[in-house]
Amino acid sequence: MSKTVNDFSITIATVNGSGSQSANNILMRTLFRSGVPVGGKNLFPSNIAGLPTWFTIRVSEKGFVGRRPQSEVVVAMNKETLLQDFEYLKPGGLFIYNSNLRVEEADLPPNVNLLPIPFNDLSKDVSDSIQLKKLLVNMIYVGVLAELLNVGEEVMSGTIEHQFKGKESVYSINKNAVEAGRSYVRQNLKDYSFPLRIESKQLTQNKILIEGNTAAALGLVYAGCTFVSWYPITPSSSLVESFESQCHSLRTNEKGEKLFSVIQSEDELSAISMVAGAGWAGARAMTATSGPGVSLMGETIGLMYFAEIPGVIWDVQRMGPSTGLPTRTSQGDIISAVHCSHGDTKHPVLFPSNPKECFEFASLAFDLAERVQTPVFVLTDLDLGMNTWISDRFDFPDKPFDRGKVLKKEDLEKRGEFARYADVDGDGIPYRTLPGTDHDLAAYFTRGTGHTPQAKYSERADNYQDLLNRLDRKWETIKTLIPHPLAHYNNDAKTGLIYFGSTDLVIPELLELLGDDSYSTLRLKAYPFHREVQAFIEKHDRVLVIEQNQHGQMTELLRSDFPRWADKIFVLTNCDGLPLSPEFLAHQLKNISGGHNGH
Amino acid sequence: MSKTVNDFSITIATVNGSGSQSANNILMRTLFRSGVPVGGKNLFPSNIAGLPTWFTIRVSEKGFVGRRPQSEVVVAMNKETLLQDFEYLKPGGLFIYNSNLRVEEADLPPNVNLLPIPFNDLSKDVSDSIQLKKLLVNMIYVGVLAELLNVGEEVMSGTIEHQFKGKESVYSINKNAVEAGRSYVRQNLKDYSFPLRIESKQLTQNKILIEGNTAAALGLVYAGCTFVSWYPITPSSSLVESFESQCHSLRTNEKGEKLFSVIQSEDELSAISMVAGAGWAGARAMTATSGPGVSLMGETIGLMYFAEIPGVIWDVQRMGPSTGLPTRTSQGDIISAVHCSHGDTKHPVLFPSNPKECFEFASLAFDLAERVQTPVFVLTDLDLGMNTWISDRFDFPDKPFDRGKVLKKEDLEKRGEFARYADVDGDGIPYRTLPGTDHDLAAYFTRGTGHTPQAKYSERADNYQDLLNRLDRKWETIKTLIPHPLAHYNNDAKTGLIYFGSTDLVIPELLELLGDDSYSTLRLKAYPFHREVQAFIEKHDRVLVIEQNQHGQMTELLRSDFPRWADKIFVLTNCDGLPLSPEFLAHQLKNISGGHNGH
Amino acid sequence: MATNQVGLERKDYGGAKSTLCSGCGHDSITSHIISALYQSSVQPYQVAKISGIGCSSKTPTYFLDKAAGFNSVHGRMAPVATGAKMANQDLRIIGVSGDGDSASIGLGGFCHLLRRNVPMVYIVENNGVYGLTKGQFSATADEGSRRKSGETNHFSSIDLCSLAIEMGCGFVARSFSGDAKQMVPLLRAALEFKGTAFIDVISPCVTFANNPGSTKSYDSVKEHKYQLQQMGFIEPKEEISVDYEGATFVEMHDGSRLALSKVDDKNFDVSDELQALRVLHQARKNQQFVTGLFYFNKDKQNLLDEEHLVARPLCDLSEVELRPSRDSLNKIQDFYA
Amino acid sequence: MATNQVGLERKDYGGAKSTLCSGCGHDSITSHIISALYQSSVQPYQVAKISGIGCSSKTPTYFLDKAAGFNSVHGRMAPVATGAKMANQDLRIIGVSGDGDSASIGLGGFCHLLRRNVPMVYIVENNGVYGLTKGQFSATADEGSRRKSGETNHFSSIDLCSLAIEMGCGFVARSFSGDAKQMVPLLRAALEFKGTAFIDVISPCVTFANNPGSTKSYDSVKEHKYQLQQMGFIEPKEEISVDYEGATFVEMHDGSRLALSKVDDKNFDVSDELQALRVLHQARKNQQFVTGLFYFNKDKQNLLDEEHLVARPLCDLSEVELRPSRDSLNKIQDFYA
Ligand SMILES: Cc1ncc(C[n+]2csc(CCOP(=O)(O)OP(=O)(O)O)c2C)c(N)n1
Ligand SMILES: Cc1ncc(C[n+]2csc(CCOP(=O)(O)OP(=O)(O)O)c2C)c(N)n1
Ligand code: SF4
Ligand code: SF4
Ligand SMILES: [Mg+2]
Ligand SMILES: [Mg+2]
Repeated sequence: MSKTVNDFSITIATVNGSGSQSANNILMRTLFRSGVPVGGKNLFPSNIAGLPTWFTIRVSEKGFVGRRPQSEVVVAMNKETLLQDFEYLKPGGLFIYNSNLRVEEADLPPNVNLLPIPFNDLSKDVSDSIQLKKLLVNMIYVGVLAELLNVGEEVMSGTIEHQFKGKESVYSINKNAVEAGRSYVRQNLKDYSFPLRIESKQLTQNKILIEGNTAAALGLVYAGCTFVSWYPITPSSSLVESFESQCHSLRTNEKGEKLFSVIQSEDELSAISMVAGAGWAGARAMTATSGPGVSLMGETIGLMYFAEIPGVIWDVQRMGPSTGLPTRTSQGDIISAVHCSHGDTKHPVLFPSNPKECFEFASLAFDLAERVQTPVFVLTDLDLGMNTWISDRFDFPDKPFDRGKVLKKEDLEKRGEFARYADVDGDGIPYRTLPGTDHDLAAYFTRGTGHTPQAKYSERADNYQDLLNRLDRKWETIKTLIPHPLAHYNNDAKTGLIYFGSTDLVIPELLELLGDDSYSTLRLKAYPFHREVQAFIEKHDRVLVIEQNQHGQMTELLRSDFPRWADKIFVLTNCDGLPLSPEFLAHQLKNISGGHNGH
Repeated sequence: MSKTVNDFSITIATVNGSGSQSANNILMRTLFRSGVPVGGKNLFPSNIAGLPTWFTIRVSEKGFVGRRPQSEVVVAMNKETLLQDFEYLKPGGLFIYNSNLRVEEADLPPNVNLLPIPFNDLSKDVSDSIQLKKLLVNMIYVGVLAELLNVGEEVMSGTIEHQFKGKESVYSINKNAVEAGRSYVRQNLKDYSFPLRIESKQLTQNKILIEGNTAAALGLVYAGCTFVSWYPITPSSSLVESFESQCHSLRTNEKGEKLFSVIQSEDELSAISMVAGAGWAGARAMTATSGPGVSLMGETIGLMYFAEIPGVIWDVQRMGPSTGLPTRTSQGDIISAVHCSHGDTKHPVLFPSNPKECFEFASLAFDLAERVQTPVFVLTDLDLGMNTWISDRFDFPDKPFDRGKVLKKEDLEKRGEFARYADVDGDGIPYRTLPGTDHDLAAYFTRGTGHTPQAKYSERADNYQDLLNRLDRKWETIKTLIPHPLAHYNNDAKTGLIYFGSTDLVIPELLELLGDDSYSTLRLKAYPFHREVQAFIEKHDRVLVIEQNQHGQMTELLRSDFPRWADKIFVLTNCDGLPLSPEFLAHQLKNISGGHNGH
Repeated sequence: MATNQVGLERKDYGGAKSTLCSGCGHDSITSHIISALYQSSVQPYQVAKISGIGCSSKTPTYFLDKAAGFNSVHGRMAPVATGAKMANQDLRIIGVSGDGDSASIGLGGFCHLLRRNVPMVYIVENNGVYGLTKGQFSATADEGSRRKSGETNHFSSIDLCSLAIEMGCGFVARSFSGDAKQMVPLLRAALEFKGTAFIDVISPCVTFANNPGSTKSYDSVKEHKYQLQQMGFIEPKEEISVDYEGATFVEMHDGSRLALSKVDDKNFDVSDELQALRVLHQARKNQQFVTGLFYFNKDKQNLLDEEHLVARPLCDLSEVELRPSRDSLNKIQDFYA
Repeated sequence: MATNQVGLERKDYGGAKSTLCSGCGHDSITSHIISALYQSSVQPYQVAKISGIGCSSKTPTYFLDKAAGFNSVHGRMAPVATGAKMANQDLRIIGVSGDGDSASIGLGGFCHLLRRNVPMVYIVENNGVYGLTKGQFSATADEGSRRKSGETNHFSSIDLCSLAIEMGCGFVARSFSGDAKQMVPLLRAALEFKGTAFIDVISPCVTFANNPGSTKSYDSVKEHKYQLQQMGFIEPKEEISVDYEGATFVEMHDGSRLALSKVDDKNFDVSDELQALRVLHQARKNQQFVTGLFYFNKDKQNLLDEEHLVARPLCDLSEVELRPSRDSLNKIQDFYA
């Protein structure tokens, strides 16, 4: 039987809180360091410990690391789900299980390749502490897999060392556990023909393996974000927590003074209101949250829109409606973000598609927010935010911050006049001063009620209409400041695929699966839509929008913004909380091509 | 100079909190009782006392009582705005002002017909109390106008009596004030040719003069609403306050026990959450609010949607964004209502167009909410809610309440099984039991997280997808339960006008102003859109949607729900906080017909 | 098998299997609730279990699955419970919340529910952290308490009991998840109290707040425990047994009594709110963990008294009672004619 | 024309013309604020005025129009002020709110701001009603107080001062809009306090709550007034004059002092929070209207101490300080390679 080399996936079934997470990461990073592209999908429950978790590592020389519903190899460590775990196994695949879980071969499905391994017994030789043994069992299956896959010793131990930098004892005991697994294989499975093999390559140079939330946190550090107020919520918490820990090393001066402030607020209403206060006072301020938080922030976000206060809201989307599935992914907050708050509000929204863009869009979001003086949303999702993605290395941002139209004392001196809400430049964006500016012209009054260009209270119909019209002009200006979409035209393609966000991960594979050249593609990076989006739609007989939500929210926006072509805009949604599977999409697309129109 | 009879408007400029409000109402109701259709528009500031207020009474035999920007007669009682008040005067109109305000004729614009009247002096003869005189001045101008308009004595005093039922002294002093005004005219303006006259008619039989909020409050009483939780906000407060006072007489038993409960909550988050709790427990529960409140209710409304809990949210819209203009009208909360909350939520929304529908839609909203087990929005606005409208009398609702699919002990007995979220009937609507039901099958667990048809917690992708799909089936059922739109086809019309809500008031006049038959009309009564809406759009070369908001929110919904015809759906918006003016609309429409397409 | 006065066994008061971490204080509280309901022979169908969001708020799934339950949204247990009680005053409401749920996002609703004195049992399972989001400090974390991550809390903590007294609550107690002897009688009394009975239960989070330096760890709680009273519950017609020698008694609205045998503070008087505040403030200063019934006053009007509702639950009324006559509608409209 | 130490006249501290009802207590408070700012020679541009929504929250427009102002949304003054202060610690923040704004919709934010001890002056213009929405009861309406409409409040009222003490606030006072002599020195002291200085000012609503039966009417307030101390403000280097004979003094962080001449309670001690609570609770019971400085403690860490920020305001930092080196980014990425 010939081995599959560098193109397979392995699913490991454990319980959460058992330490398997770090073991899985070590295995994944080891494969990555062998020079082969990898990706990890962690399917975890919405509780803290003791419930089933499935971790899938995908390996692909082509860099196809989207989710695979089924794997060539499954490692079953959780008795509770042992039978369910077979759902994750490809026909003809190999099912490794912990034989110490006291399972009767007889109870397992017939004609499946089984490989029982007594993991608990193996852990005995590594430690006597029950606590430790529980943890080390995980490193033992890592060792077993490494040996079976024929992973090099040194890259493995290199990774372990890197993981436990400075913790010598932890390092060695983990190494021993891995060794125990390896030697078990050497002794007992000498001639065993394991179906998969890793061959080291050079395909991951200049790449990193990172979670979107970590990338976003770094982006915020380098974007000069100084104030964060947040209320914990999965899957956004790790974004703020890693921002804070990065800042402790990168943003603390020699005197130990902080050049940043992170305040855990009492709820999301206060979080966004602190951001409004800080943005008003001139700091680069942001909050991170998920759907339920956005639903609570509406009133203050409307105030920021209307009083023209910059701020960034980073929404790591999870599956709604309501509390929904807090540990599953979705793109379901698009309309809530775009139209957050009552009474004719609209907000720019950015859609990063990978860790590198998470890093870059942090700067982009603040430049945009301060340039146009409005709240800016960044929408990622649990898949991009919390799963581990392979990414190009980030470029150092040497472009200076764009702090927008802020008038300092000297400027006021020169100008001799200042009207907070006057459209001086005709782009709909007014000038502002910051509180504390030492000049008689500087002070103005900010409010969420009707006002004149001089920021005086007014209920006059004409003042109000002028104000709303200026905000519309500002919206047009925003369209010129947002990132261009990424279009790939395929000359004789009649159908265009539009997608955005984490969906990007599966597109190359999808196109290969579709086989023919009958598609052009366009990746949206922002709302409002850039005119290139219109051009793309115009150019094709029909356009399919791939969305990870139930009602095709982006499609709704496209249809209402491009009514002239709405009749050729169709939607293709997947909304079960799992990261997209390229096979599934390909299947759907073929259906649609065969008639069904997705209206 | 010939007099204009029964077709004019009068604007009275005063300061708020000065008692002019009740005086204006007495005058208006007197004209109404003379058998001529009238309408009142009160333009008041967002404060409590001392700021300018303009009240316009429009009289029209044809029943055209939409807002007129300018009036044939202006009565200026507020020195602060005396010059601004001329903006409200038609060219050639008559400007009556209080000559005791010490204004120099010279300061007033030239070639305007002026009629100075010493109102303060006149008040001296009616009372000595300074307090009282301040108030009575208002009744004096009422008397002056009544006499000039030639309004009958008895109908006038009848109205005053009706206003101050049971308060003999108040009645007589007010009557005297009116008389003072009248006699001044008889003595000093004997041969003065006043341009306007009232002739009594029989055109207001079976009509009433009422505010939409009062009508809604009555509707809720007769709809069996038993629980209201609210947080005060203009322009919705008077809705709940009149519900409560109506209930004190209509819903209190002989023992003085209440058959209703109104709780003023600490904020809107609690208001809607109490409604959720009460709806869950089986009461007909509602809250009333305005835009800012809706922005705060999003999270709980999403919970109600997903956990399938009935409730009614009555949003009396005011001008946004943010706090905006709290005392101005708007239709700006459409999208916030339809998509209230994150993660793919959708809610049915009703759009009453007049007081009668405010009354009727209260029952409709509860029947719908309990039938489909979901939160239902009713959207009115400040113009309909707080201004005084002429309306047909309300029919007594003898249809029994539709409490929806509620299983009682006996039902459970019969069925022998119960699964809270199972689609037994194929219409997407499950059955429910109420807490407290004395049967072992009754209890179930309600949550905003993923669940099985048996209401058990589940994170399984297939369970979740099934659940969302059932909610979509339910949405289709909703389309069959909402009220039909009101269509008037005009056979050879190429253009269709679509409108909704308070806009209805001006449509008859608008059509007359447009003069020709080139329009069909369709009045929307609800979202989602009934299939007749599609039929209407299909039938016309183009459709114009009249909206009182900035971005054409209904148009956005129409375009995304009817993509095939989106290219012929155009928007016509008016968004300055003032009730629609038919002239203005007619003007706009002609522009559009002349090319400009409103995209 | 032993059964209670309504013929049910203890297991009839159970619920789904817990998914909390093994050793979580919340699970002990769940079992005390089950004991109290069983011993008090509560009719399951009369109960409504309501919670917010959090590990603590998950627990209503783990007891009394014969009763309706509602796991609402984060911080909204209080208003949801208020609405449910007003819609059906016959429901016996057990509200379960967490310190994050009630002292952070739900603080406003918590305070205002107490002001209104909504008849229900209000339990906060208090561990000083946000368990379900992995252990961030909550507003009840004591000043100086340390997190597993090493971080120290410097903000003054919210003491839900003194706050409850401040808000006019008539039944204010604190207990410990590990103290069945105190909690069960306390819960049984709370179930008979016609007003809001608030119980703040310190409930260690073994995963995120059981570390040395955490003031809400099992060790710290045991070490600094200061107990006002040991308790016993006596049913309406039940004799007072000798073991209550020297105890004082407070009587619930149904005639049942809670026996308070003083322990560490011999002259503590549950009717004196200022003394209660003194004890609580001092305990906070001295980093003592004080348990007991702090304040009791059953004379305060509750929301139902205040509302003067008909005896029948609002949810049971039909158009017969709710829709006024045709005639009434005509009269009203004549006024607007 | 008289000018102060920064060369400004009193009128330089004025603002737009008030649009409140004539006689509204809020307008008097506005003028006391103007006096305090003028007398303390505050630099207008250093001040940030922040409020929520309500008649009271409108008042920042009516004073110091040389300072930045922010009339935010209902109930959010507290978090907005917190954010502004963290962004620019040099701002002297004056927060103005109402009883509805802070005790109802904003209660959570109010309590948590106090816990964090955000350096600012926090003024509640307290009339017991929602003025701007036409006079509904607020949560500070006293039990038994009557509305103009005749309705009586039966819910226990929230006493913002005892609540502030409960939340750990170090400067807690109550005054009356009509008492310039007490309010101006109080405000001047508050302006120098490095932490949250909370002042609850009873401010009659002449239009909706000045009726007989209203406990916050001018008459009722005068009638039931119980004054702890009369006050005087003494600048850092200023001599203590003889009129302060027998007074006690509390010192602010800048060395200025507030002189407290005891009036109705000779042995009241502002450093004893329990005594303060006793006084407040008794006053509430006896329907007395007590004014004065209830609690003072300047040793508590404030949010800025806690945060260990650089001296320069965060809003002034540029990429030079904020963007770590290219090298640092490489190092970090190596870790993820
Ligand atoms: C609106 C909203 N914000 C945030 C969250 C995330 N969240 C879930 S539980 C929780 C805190 C729970 O803490 P606590 O109430 O103390 O319960 P515990 O888990 O400690 O028992 C948070 C912040 C949420 N579910 N909803
Ligand atoms: C979210 C929201 N809900 C309700 C309102 C309506 N509203 C405006 S002011 C106010 C209450 C003001 O009361 P208070 O804070 O005591 O100020 P006062 O007018 O009494 O000085 C309310 C409920 C609003 N503006 N925003
Ligand atoms: S995380 Fe803490 S609170 Fe949550 S279940 Fe585990 S131990 Fe309990
Ligand atoms: S309504 Fe009351 S609070 Fe508002 S301005 Fe008038 S008097 Fe002042
Ligand atoms: Mg907790
Ligand atoms: Mg007030």
